[in-house]
Amino acid sequence: SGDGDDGEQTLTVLAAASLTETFTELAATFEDEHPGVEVELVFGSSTTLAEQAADGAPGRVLATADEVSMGVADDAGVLATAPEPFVGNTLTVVTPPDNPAGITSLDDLDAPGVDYVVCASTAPCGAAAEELLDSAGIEAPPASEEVDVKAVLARVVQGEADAGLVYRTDAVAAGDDVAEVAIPDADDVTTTYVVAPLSGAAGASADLAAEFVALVRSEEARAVFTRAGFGEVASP
Amino acid sequence: MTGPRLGRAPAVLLVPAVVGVALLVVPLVTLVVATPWRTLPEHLGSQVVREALVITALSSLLTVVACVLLGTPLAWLLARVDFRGRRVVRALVLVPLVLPPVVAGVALVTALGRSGLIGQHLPFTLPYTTSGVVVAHTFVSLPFYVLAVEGALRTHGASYDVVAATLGADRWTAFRRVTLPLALPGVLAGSALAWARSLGEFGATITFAGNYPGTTQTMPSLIYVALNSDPTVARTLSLILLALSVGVLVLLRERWAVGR
Amino acid sequence: MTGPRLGRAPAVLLVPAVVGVALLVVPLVTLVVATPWRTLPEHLGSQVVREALVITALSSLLTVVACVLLGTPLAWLLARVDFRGRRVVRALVLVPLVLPPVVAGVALVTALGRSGLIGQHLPFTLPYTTSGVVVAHTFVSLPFYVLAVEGALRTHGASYDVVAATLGADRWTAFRRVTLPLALPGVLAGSALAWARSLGEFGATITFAGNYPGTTQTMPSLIYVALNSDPTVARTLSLILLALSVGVLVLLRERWAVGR
Amino acid sequence: MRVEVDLRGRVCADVSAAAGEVLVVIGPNGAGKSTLLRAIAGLEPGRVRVGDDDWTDREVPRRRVGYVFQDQSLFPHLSALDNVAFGPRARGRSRREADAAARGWLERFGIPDLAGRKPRELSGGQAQRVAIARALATDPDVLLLDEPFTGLDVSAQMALRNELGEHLRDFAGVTLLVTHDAIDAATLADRVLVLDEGRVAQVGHPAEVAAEPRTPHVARLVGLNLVPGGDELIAFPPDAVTVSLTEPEGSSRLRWRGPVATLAPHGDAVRLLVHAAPDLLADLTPAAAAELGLVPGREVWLSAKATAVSRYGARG
Amino acid sequence: MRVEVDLRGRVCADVSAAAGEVLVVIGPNGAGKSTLLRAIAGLEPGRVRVGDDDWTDREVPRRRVGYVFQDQSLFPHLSALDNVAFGPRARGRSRREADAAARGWLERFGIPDLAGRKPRELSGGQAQRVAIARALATDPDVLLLDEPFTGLDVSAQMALRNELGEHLRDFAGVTLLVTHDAIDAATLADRVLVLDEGRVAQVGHPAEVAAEPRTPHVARLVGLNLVPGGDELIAFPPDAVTVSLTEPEGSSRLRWRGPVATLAPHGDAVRLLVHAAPDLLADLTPAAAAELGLVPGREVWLSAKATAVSRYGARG
Ligand SMILES: Nc1ncnc2c1ncn2[C@@H]1O[C@H](COP(=O)(O)OP(=O)(O)OP(=O)(O)O)[C@@H](O)[C@H]1O
Ligand SMILES: Nc1ncnc2c1ncn2[C@@H]1O[C@H](COP(=O)(O)OP(=O)(O)OP(=O)(O)O)[C@@H](O)[C@H]1O
Ligand SMILES: [Mg+2]
Ligand SMILES: [Mg+2]
Repeated sequence: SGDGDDGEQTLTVLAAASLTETFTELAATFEDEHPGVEVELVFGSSTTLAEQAADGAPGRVLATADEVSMGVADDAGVLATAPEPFVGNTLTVVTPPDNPAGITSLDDLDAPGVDYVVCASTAPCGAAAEELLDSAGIEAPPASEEVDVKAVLARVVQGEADAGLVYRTDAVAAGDDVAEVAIPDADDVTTTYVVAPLSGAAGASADLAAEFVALVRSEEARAVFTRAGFGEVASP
Repeated sequence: MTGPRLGRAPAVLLVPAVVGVALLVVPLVTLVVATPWRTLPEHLGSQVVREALVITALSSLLTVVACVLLGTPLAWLLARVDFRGRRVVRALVLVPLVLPPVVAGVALVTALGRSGLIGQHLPFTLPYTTSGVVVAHTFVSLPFYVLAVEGALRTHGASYDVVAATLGADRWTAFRRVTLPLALPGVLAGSALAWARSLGEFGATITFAGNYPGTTQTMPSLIYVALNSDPTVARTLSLILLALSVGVLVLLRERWAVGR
Repeated sequence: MTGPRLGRAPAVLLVPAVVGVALLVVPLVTLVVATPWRTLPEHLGSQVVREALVITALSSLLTVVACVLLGTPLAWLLARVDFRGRRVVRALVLVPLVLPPVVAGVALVTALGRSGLIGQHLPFTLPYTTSGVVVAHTFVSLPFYVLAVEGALRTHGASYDVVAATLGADRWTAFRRVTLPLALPGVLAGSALAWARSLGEFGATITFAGNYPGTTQTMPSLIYVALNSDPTVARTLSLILLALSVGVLVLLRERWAVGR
Repeated sequence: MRVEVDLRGRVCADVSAAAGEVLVVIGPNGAGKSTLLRAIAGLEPGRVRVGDDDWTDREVPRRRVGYVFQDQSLFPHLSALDNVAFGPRARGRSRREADAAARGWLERFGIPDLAGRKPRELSGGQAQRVAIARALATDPDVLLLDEPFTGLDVSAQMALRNELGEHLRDFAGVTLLVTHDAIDAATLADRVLVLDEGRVAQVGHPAEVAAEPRTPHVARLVGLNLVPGGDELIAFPPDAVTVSLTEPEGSSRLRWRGPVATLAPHGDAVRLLVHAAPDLLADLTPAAAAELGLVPGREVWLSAKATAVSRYGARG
Repeated sequence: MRVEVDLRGRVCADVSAAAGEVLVVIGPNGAGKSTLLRAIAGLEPGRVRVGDDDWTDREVPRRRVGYVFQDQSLFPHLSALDNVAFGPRARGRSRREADAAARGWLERFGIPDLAGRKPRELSGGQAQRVAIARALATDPDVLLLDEPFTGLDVSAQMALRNELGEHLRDFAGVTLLVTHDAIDAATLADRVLVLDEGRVAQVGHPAEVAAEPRTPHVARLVGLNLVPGGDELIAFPPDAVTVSLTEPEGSSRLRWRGPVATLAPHGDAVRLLVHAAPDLLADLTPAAAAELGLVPGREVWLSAKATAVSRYGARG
C-alpha cells in the first residue's frame, strides 16, 4: 500500500468476501482506466474489515455487505465521506440440482424429514432469513445455522442439505451446482452493500479512492453486479 | 522435600522464558481488561450459552477419549514398530495439522458427509449430530496427540520394553505395564493438547457438523457467530470459555505434578 | 541392524492404530479425489499464490524459530524449576490453545494493535506487516510447542541434570549439553507441531495482521478468501499446501529417524 | 543348549551346555560375556537351540529366560514387589499368585520389608537382590545371570550364593553365570567357560581351569603366574617365586627382571607385582621385603622354583 | 572436612576427615554409604564443611566434587571421551584442553581406543572405567567413589587400584571410597569408616578395624568370627575353631551348637558356615571334613581355642 515514488501507485481496497468476483473485475477495469495504478484487494468478513479500518489498517476504500459494520468504521471516524449504498441482495432458496426433497416453495421447508440450512441469525443473511421464514410461517427448525452464506451454499452443493436460504448472487455464482426455487416475497427482505473512501489518504490517493467509489456506483459497475445476481438497493 | 540445589536459573534461559510467557499472557490480560464483565451473569444465564458449554465440554471430553484410544496405539506404532512405509504414514498423520480447519471440514464432508464417498454408505448420518462434532474434533486433534506422545515415547527409548520382553511380556503387556506408564507425562501433555485444541475448534466443526444450538453448536462456534454481529459479546463468551478451561487445567495439572 | 524381535504388534494396538490412520487419511484421500487437479499448474503460476506460498513458508519457519527460542526455555522452566505460581503460569501458557483463533486475533489486537494497550507505545507497528503474521503465528503455536517439549522433558526426568551438576555444570551448561540433547525427540515433535499449526493458521492472522496480498496473505488466508468465491479453487490451493508440507515432513522425519 | 554367535568386534563363539548344567562365564572386561548372554535372550542376533527347540527365530518374550542384567534394569515405575511379580504375571499367573511368589523371593533374599519401594528408593545392593529375584521368579528354561553378586555386601554375597546354589541344584534348565570372582566359579560352576577377545579360550571343569589356566586373565583370577614357553604354558603360584636384587645363579630359564610395581599385604605375606615380561606376582614375608628394601620402582630379579611349576600344552 | 547428615531411615551420621585423607566407607547393603556421599555432593540435605568453606548452602555445581556414581550414570548421548571431558569443560577449560585431559585419562585406564564409543556400546567394565576417569578428570576438592572397582576384571581392578593409589598420594583433598572389598580398605585407606543401619559403628585405621571389628559385617569382611560377650566383643579366626560331632569337653563358654549351612573350598581348607547363634565360620582340612562326614544340615559342635581369641570393649 501507499504511494510509489515513480508514479506507481497502489490503491488498497478492503471489501466484503462476497464481493470477491465483482470487485476483482472492477479492479481490472479501474487499472485499465488509470495506468500506473495497481488496485490491491483485501477480502474478509465485513466486521473484521471494518474493525481493522477503525484500527487504522492500511486501506483507501472500505466496502461492506451491511450497514452495521460500516457503522463501526464510521463511529471510529475513519471514513473520508459518508458511506453510500451501491447494491442490494435478496434471498432465494436453493436445492441440490436433483432436488431430492422435491422443494418447490418456501412452505416445503416445513415438511418432515427436510434438512434445510440457513445463516446464523447474527449474520446479515441470517437475520433476513429469519424474517422471511417468520413471515412465511415456517415452524420446523433448520438443521444448522451456518456462520455465513457461503457455508449454507456449500451444504447444498455438497448435498448435505436438502435446501438452503442464500443470496441470489450465491445462487448465480454456483451455476449448475444448485437449482434455484424462486420466492415471490423475497424482495421485501434485502441487505444493502455500502462503500466509503477512508480518511488518512492525502492528495492523489484520496482522489483515486473517490474515483474508485464512483466506479463502484457507476452504470458500468451495475452491469457487472447484475450479471453476478445483485439487485437494486432497496429504497428505505 | 525439594530436590538438590542445581543452581539459579540463568538469565539466558529465564529471559526468553519470561518473554514467552509475556507474549502469551499479555494479550489475554488486555483481552480481559478490554472486555465488559458486567454482562457476564446475563450471558451465563442464557440457554444458548449453557447449551453450548455443555456440548463443548462433552465433545472435548469425548475427543480426548477418542484421541487416547486411537492415538496412543498409533503413536506407539510409529515410535516402536518398524514397518514399510512408516515414514509416509507418519507424514500423512500430520497432514490434518497443516489443513486450515475449514478445509479439514470440507475434507470430512467429502468423506463422511451424507453424500460423501463413505458417508453415503453409512447406516447413520454424522453431520448435524453431536457425534459429528466429536468426529470433527478428533480429526483435528488426533495429530497433535499422536505427535506429542510419539515424541515422549522416543525420548524414553525402548530399553525397558526389551527388559519386559525378556520377562515374557508380549507387546501388549509390555505396552500396558511398561511403555505407557513410563511415557505418562507425554500422554498427559498430549491429552492436554488434544483437549485444548478441541475446546477451541470451530472451523472444521461448523463446516462438517453444522451449527445448531443444542446439538452441534459449541462455544467457539457461538463465539464466531457472535463476532459477526457483536464483537463484545464474542469476547465475553471467549472469556467464559477461557476461565473455565484455565480452571480445569489448574486443577488437572495439580494432579499431574503430584503424580510425578 | 534391526532391533530385537519383541513380538508381533497385537491386534488390540494395531486395530485402533489403523482406525486412527484411516480417520486421518480417508478424508484427505477423498479430498484429493474430489478436487480437479487440471487447474493446478495455472494456480501455481499465479503471482498471488506464489506470494502467499512465500509468506507462508517464511512465517512458518520464523514461527518455529521463535517457538524454539522462547518455548524451549519456557518448557524447561515449567518442567525443571520449582517456583511459586508455576501451576498458574503453566495453565496460562496453555490458554491460547483454548482460544478460538479469531478470538486470539482479537486478543492480539487489544494488546499489540495500533491502538492496543501495548501496541500504542511500541515504536513500530505489528499489525498488517509480515512481522505481525509471525507474532500471531507464534502466539498460536507456542503453547503447542511448550506442552510437547515439557512432556518430553518430564518423561526423561532430571537425573542426568543432577549428574551434570556434580561435574560442575551450571544450569545453562547442563541445559545446553545434557537436558536439551536428551529431550531432542520431544523438541523435534514440538517443532513439527508448531510448524504445522503455523502452516494452517489463518483465524488469528487475518484478524490481527489482515489479509494483504504480498505482506500478510498466507496460503490459508488465501484459501479462506477463495472459499468465498470458488470452493474448488480453495480445495486445489489446500492440496498445494498439503503436498508441499507432506513433502517437507517426509524429508525431515527421514532425518530424525536416522538421528536416533 | 547350543549357541552360535558371530558379531564382529564383540563376540564370535560356539557354546554348548547340557540341561541342568551351570556354566560360569569368565573373561576380562569387553571379552563378550554380556553379549553372549544377550544373544541367548534374543537381544542380539545368533543361532540358539535349547533342548529340542530352535530359538533362533523365536521372539524374545517366547524364549523362557530369566535374565539378571548387568545394570539391573529394574522398571523404575514399579515397586520392588511389582518388579519381581512382573515375570510371573506376564507369563500368565494370576495377580495373587504372582504377588505371593514375588513376596516369597523377596523374603528369601532378606528384603521383604522393601517390597513397596521404588527402585530409586533402594540402595545398590538392595536393588541387585530385587534384580536376582525378578530373574528367578519367572520359572525360566535358561537362567542368564550377568554378575549377579555385584554390589552385595559379603554376608549377602555368601547368603545369595547359597540360595542360588540350592536353587540351581533343582533347576532343570541351563544356567550361564558371568562373574569376575573366582569363588563363584569354584562354588557354583559345573563347567567354566573362558572368553577372551570375543573367542572361547578355554572350557572345562573349574578345578581343571584353575590348575591349567590358558589366559592371563584366568591365571590372575586364580592367583597364578602364567608365562608362555614355546608351545607350552608355564604356570606357578606367587609363593613359588624367589625375589632377589642380583641375578640368581644357575641356568634355569625361569627367571625375569623388572621394576616392582606395587607391594600390598596379602594374608600374612606381602604380594609384589613386578613389571617383567609379562607382569608377575611374587609373595614374600614382610621381613624379607623389608630386608630387601623393596619399594615401587626398585629393579628386582625373580625366579621360579622348578618344582612348583606346571607345564601344559597351549591348546587344550 | 566435616559432614553431618540426618535423614531418618537412611543415615544419621557425623563424619570428619582431614585434608589429603582417604576414608574407606564400608557397611552392609542399605547402611547409608551412598546416601552419605550424596549428601556431600549436595544431592541430599546435610551440613557440609570443607576446609574453610561452608558447603551447606552451596549449590551442587559449585561444590568441587568428583563423583563415581554407584550406577555409573554416564551421559547416554555423549561418547566416552565427551563424558570424561564434560567436567573439565563445565569448569571452564577449553575444548582442546579438556579433550586432551580426557584422552589422557582414558589412556591411563587402558581404553584409549574406546574414546568415540557411546556408553551403550561399552561393556560394563569399560563403562566403569569411563565413570572413574570422568570423576578424576574434574580436578575436585573432594573425591566420592561409590564402589569404583565394581564390574572390573581382576587385572583391571589391580591396575586401577594402583593408578588410584598413586593419584591419591598426590591428592590434597578428601577422598571417600565406598567398597565391599577388604582389599580396597587394606590398600587404599588412611582410615576406615564403618556404617551400620545408618549410624557410624566404628572409625579407625584399617589394621585396627580389621583386628577388632565391631559389627558382624566387618568381621565377615575380614574373615573373623564375632560373638558378643556381655560388655565385650569376642573375635577369632575360622581356623581357630574346632569342629566336633559331640559336645566338647571342658568348661569353656566359647562353644556353640548348630547345623552346617554350607561347605566351600577356601584356599587349601574347607570353610564351614554353621547356623549357630550367631552364624560362625570354621576352617578345617578336607580330610577332617570327610572324616566327620560333614554335609549341610548336619548338627555340629564348635569351640574356639582360647589362645586365638581376642576380647575388647564393645564401644571404642
Ligand atoms: N552396541 C555395541 N556396539 C559396538 N560394540 C559393542 C556394543 N556393545 C558392546 N560392544 C563391545 O563388544 C565387546 C563385548 O562387550 P560385552 O558387554 O559383551 O563385554 P563383557 O564381557 O560383558 O565385559 P564386562 O566384563 O566389562 O561386562 C566390548 O568390547 C564392547 O565394547
Ligand atoms: N529415595 C529414598 N527414599 C527412601 N529410602 C531410601 C531412598 N534411597 C535410599 N533409601 C534407603 O536408605 C538406606 C541407605 O541407602 P544407601 O543407598 O545409602 O545404602 P548403601 O549403604 O549405599 O547400600 P549399598 O551397599 O547396597 O549400595 C537404604 O535402606 C535404602 O533403602
Ligand atoms: Mg558384561
Ligand atoms: Mg550404595
